[in-house]
Amino acid sequence: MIRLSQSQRSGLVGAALLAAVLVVIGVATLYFGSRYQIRLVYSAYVNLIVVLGLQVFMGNARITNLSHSAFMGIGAYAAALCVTPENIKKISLPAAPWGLADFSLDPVLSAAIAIVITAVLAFLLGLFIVRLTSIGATIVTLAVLVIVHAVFLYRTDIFKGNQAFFGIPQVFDLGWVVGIAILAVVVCRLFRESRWGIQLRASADDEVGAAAMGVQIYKLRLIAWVLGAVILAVAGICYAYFLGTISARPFYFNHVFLTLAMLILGGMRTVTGAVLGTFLISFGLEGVRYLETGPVLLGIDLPEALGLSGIALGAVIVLTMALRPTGIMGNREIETLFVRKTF
Amino acid sequence: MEYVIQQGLNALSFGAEYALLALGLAIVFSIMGLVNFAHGEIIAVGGYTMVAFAALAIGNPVIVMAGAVIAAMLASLTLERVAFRPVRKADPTTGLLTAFGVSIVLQNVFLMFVSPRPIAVTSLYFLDWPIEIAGIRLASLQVFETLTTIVVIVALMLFLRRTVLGLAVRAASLDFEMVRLTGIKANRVFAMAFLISGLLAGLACIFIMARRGSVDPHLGFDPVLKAFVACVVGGFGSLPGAVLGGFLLGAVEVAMLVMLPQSLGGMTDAFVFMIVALILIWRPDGILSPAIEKGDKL
Amino acid sequence: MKKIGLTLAGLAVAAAPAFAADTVKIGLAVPMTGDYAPYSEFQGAKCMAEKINADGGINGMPIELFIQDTGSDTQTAVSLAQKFLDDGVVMLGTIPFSDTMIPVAQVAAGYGVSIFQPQSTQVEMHAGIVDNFFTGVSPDPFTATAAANHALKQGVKNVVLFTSDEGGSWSARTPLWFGDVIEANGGKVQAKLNFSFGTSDWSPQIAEIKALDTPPDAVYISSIMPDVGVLVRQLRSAGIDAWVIGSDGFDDPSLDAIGSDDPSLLDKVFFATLAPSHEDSAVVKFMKECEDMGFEVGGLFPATGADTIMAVKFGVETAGSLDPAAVSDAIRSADSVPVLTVDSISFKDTKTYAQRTIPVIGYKDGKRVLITNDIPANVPTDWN
Amino acid sequence: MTPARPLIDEGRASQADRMLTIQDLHVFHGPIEAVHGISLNVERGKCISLLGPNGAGKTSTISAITGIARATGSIRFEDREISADSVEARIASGIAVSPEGRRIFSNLTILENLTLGAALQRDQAEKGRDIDHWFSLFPILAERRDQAAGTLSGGEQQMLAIARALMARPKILLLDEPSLGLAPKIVRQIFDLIGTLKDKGMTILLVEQNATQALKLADYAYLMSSGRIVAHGTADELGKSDKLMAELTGVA
Repeated sequence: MIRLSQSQRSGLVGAALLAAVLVVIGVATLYFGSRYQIRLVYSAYVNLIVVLGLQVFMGNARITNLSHSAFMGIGAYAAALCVTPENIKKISLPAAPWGLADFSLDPVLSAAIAIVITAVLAFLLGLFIVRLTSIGATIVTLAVLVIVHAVFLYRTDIFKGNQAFFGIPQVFDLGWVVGIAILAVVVCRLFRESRWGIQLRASADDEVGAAAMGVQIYKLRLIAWVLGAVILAVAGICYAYFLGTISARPFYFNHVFLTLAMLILGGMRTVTGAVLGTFLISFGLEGVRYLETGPVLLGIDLPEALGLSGIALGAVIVLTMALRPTGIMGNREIETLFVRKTF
Repeated sequence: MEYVIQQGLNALSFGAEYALLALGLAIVFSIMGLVNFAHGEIIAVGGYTMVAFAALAIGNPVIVMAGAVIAAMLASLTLERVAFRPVRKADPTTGLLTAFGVSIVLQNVFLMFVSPRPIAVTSLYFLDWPIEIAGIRLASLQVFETLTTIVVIVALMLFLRRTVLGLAVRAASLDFEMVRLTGIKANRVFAMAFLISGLLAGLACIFIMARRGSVDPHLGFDPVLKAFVACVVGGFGSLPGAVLGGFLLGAVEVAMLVMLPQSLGGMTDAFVFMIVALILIWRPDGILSPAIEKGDKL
Repeated sequence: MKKIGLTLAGLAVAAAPAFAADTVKIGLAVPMTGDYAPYSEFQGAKCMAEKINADGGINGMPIELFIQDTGSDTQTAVSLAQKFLDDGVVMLGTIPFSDTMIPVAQVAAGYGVSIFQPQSTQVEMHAGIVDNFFTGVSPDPFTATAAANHALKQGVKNVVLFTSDEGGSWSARTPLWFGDVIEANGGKVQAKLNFSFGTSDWSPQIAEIKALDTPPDAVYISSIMPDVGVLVRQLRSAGIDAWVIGSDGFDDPSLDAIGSDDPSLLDKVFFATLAPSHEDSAVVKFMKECEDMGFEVGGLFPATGADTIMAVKFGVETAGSLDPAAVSDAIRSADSVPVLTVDSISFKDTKTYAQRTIPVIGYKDGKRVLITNDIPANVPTDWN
Repeated sequence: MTPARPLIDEGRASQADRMLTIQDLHVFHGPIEAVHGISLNVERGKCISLLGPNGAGKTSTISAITGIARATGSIRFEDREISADSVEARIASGIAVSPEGRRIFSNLTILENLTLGAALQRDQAEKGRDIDHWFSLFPILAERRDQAAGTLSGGEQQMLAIARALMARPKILLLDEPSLGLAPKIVRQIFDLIGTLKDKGMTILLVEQNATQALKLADYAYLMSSGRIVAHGTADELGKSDKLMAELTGVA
C-alpha cells in the first residue's frame, strides 16, 4: 500500500469528482443527445484534453505557453502518418520521402509512436524553453508554433499542408474520448499534488526561495513540459481518430486562443478550473453562435450579428484578467467546494 | 552590385516599418511590462477611419492622414483606460493575455460592424511613385517610411531626453513607483506612453494603407507579430533595442526571401522565427535588454 | 365560433411551411467569421432562395435554408453538418477547403446527401476520396489553362511564376500548370518566386525579377486581394510592364479600386475565374437585384451561393422527389444544369466537378471586360 | 513588549507647530499587517527620528505616509487629513522622500534625475537655480552631471537621492535609511549633510537603524519594534534608555 499524502488523497477525491462529472455529461449525451450534440460534446472533450495538457505546464510552472496546438498537431500528424492505410497514402502522399507511404500500423501502435515522437520533440525543445524567463519562454513557444506550422504547410509531401490529410481510420467515439479525458484529469491532478508538482508551484510563486531550498526548477519545468506535450499529443490523436481528416489549419492561432481562453476563464492553477473553463466556453460559444445568425427568439427577430462569438471569447479573456486573473476557480480544486477544510 | 544595393535598401525599408511598430510596442512594454498585441488593431482603427473618410467623400489627404493618426491615438488611449488599467500592476502574462483578448474583440467588432472582406482605400496611393537614383529604383513610399522612422526616432529621443514627461517615461521603465514619488501623476505617464504608441501605430497605418490600399479586420496582426519579434530580439522594453531589432528583422527577412533556395521558399517564416528563438536562447532578455535593478517595492 | 375556426385554419396554413415534408431544406455550415469569412456563399444563397420562394418555390415547396456559422473551424462545420443532416436537408454547403469537405462528405454519405460547393477549385477533392459532392466550378488546371491560352495569344513567351504553399494547391500548383501550358507552346518559365499571403511589400521579389537577363512578358500569381493589387502597383512603379495574370482570387471589388485614379494600371491585368463578373454579367445583375431586395451580396464569392440553390432546384424538379440521393443523381446525370454564374454546368462526364466555360476577365479603361469564355481543350492531365 | 502610549504627548509642542501627525496607523502588505496602530508627531523645523531594527515597520510607516502602502488610521499633514489622497497629491502638498535603497533612476543622467525631482516645479528659471544650488552643495554630482546615475558610488547615489527629493522644495523630507550600506566615512558625510539641512530649517523625518548617529541629530525620537512604537522621547532620554539598546541589538 502506497502511503499518500493529505494533498494526494484530496487530489484523488477531486479527480474522482471531476471524473464523475465527465462521465455524467458523456453518458447523458450518449443516451439523450442527438448525433449533432454527440459531435459537439466530442470536440469539447478533445479541447478539454488540450486544456489539461496546457494546464500541466502553464498551471504549475506559470509560464504562458502558446505552442500547445503545435504539439497537438505533431501528435495528430504522427499518428495519422502511421495509421493511414497504404493504399490511401499512395493516393494522398505520392511523393512521401523515407518510405512513409509504404507502411501502416494498427491504431494503438500508431498512437504510441505518435506520443513518443511528440515527447522526444518536446523534450529537446524543452531543454531550451525551461531555462528562459517567463516572457522570453512565451516568445519561444510562439516561435515554435510558427515554425511547426510552417513545416506542416511547407512539407506538403508529408503533411499535405493546407490540403486535407484524409483516410485516417475513424476508430474513436465519444466513449473513448470520455475515458481518455478522465485519464488525463487523473494524471494532471496527481501531478499537481505530487512532490514535483508542489515544488514546481512553489517555485513559480517564489523562484529564488524555491531554488534556495534545493528545488531543481529546470528539471521540474521540463517534466511538466513533456508531460503536457504527451497529453497534447493524445488530444491530437483523439482529434484525428474521430474526424478522419486533418490539416495544418486547426493547429494554429485560432485554436491556441480558444483553448487558452478556456484555461484562463476556469483558472489555470487548478485542474477543476481547466474542466470548468472548457465546458463553459465550449457550450457558451454554441449559444452565442446560435444568436449570431439572427434567430427568432421569443417572437423577436434578432438581427444578424456575425462576430458575436469572437467578441464574447475576447471579452471573456479581458474580463477574467481584469476581474479575476486567477480564473473562476482561483486556487481551489473541486473537492474544496464539498469537503470541509480539515487541514 | 546594384542588385545588392537594391536588396539592401529593401531591407532598410522593411526594417524601418518593423522599427516603427516595434517602438510602439516597446514604449508601452517599458513602462508597464505589457506586450500590447492589440497594437495591430489600433492600426486597423486608423485604416477604418480612412474608410469612413472615403464614405464621407472627404478626400483631402492631409485630413485623411491626420484623421487616421488621431483616431489611432484616441483608440490607444481608450484601450489604456478600458482594458489595460485594471491589469496595470499585473504580471506580464496577465497583460499579454488581456491584450490578446482585446485584439480578438476588436477584430470581431470590425467584422461585425464593417465587413470580413477587404475594403479598398485608395486615397493614399498618391504617396507612392517610383524614384530612380543611379540605376537603383526605389518607391517613394520606402523613402518616406524610412525617413519617417528616422524622424520619429529623433523626435522620440528629444522627447524622452528634454521633457519632464519624457524623463518620467524613461524613469518609469526602471522604477514606476519612484516616479510617482516625485509627484508625477501615474495616469499621465501611462496616457503619454499609450498616446505615443498610438501615434506610432497611426504613422505605420499610413504607410501600410498606402501600400496595401485596403483594410480588413486582420490588417495589423501579421505586422505586429513581426514587430513583437523585433522588440523581443532587440531587448524587452528597450527603445534602442526595438529599433535595432526592427532593422535586424528586416535584414533577416529580406535575406531569407532572397537567399533561401526556391525549394525552401515556404520556410521563410520558419527560419525567421528560428533565428529569433536562437537569439533568445543566446541572450534570454534580448540583445539590448535594459538593466533591471528595481528598488525594493512594497 | 365559425370565425375562430377560420382563424385557426388560417394559422394552420400559415404554419404549414414549418412541416418537414413541405420544404426543400438546404444546410449551409459556412465560414461567416474567421479566416475564410470572405469566401462564404451564404448571402447569395439567401437571396436566391428568397427569389425562388417569391416565385412559388420548388414544385410548390418553399426553400428552407439552415445557415450557421462555423467560425472557419472544421470540427464545428462537421457538427453543424450533422445537425442539418438530422434535420433532413437535401444538400449541404460547407467550408470550401478539402480538410472540411472530406469529413463533412463522409458524414453526409450515410444519409445519401451530397455537398454542393459553388467555388472550390482545388484539385484534391477530385482524387476519388469521396464522391458525394459537387463543386460547381472547374478545378484549377482549367483556369490556369484558360489564362495561359489567352496569354499565348498576346504573344507571351517568358513568364515568372509566384508560388505559395499557404493556399494549398490553388496557390502552389496553379502557377505551375500555367507554366506547363506556356512551355508546351514554346514559352519559358524564367523563375519561380515564393511569397506569403498578406505580403504588402513585394520589393525583394521585384528586385529578383529586375535581375533577370530578359524582362518577363508575364507574371502569374494565384493569390488574394489586397496582395494582388499591391503587387500590380509595385510592379508598375518598378517599371515592369509585364502582364499580371491570375486566378479567381483576383475577383474582388477591391482590385478594380486600384485603377480608380489611374485606369492604365489595370490595362495589362487579366485573370481566369469562376464566372463572368463584368458590368452586365448575370452575377453583377444578380447582386443589384439582391440589393434591391435588401440583401447585401458583396462580390463574386458570396454570389456563388445562388448556384447551390439553383442546382438543388433543378435536382428536386428533375427527380420529382426530396430524396437526397435522387436529387444528387438528377444533378449528376443531367446534360445541363442551369446556374447563375454561367449559362449551365454539367457533371455528366466529370462526376464531381462542373464542366463549364472558364471566363477570362480583363480590363479596359479600368472597367472589367469579358475576354473569352470557353472550355479549354489543352488542360494538363497530371492533376488527377 | 510595552505597547506605545496611544496618545501623543500633548505637552511637547503646540498644535500649530505640528506639521505631520499620525494617529493609530495600521499598515498592510497584502493581507499581512506590518504596523499595528502607531502614532507619532513631526513638528515644523524639527528633525524627528524613527529608530528600530530591521523589520520593525519603519519603512512601512514611510510608505503609508507617501501613500504607497495600504493603511488605515489618520495621517494629517499641515492640519489636513491626507490619508485618502493619492500618492501624487501627497507629494504635491509638500512631502518628499529619499527612499530606502535610494532608488535613483540609474538609466538617467544625474541632471535628469534632479530634473525629475522638480517635476512639479513649473518655473524653468527657478528649477535651474535649484539645480545650481544643489550642485554647489554636492560638487561631486556637478562634475558628473551628464553621466548615467547608475555609475555613481553608493554614497554619491545617496546624495543624489536626497538632492532629488530636495528639488521638489518640500515642506517635509522623509529620509529612509540614508546610511544603509555605506562606509563610515561616507555615513558621516551624509549625516553632516542632514545636519546642514536641519540647520537651514528643513523639517525631517529620519528613519534609521544607526541610532547613535541619528540621535545626535534628532530633536525627538521614536523607537519601533515589530510594528509598534515601544518608546519615545528626546534624544537624551532615549540615548540613556536600555530599551533602545535592547531593541537595536536584539538583547532583551
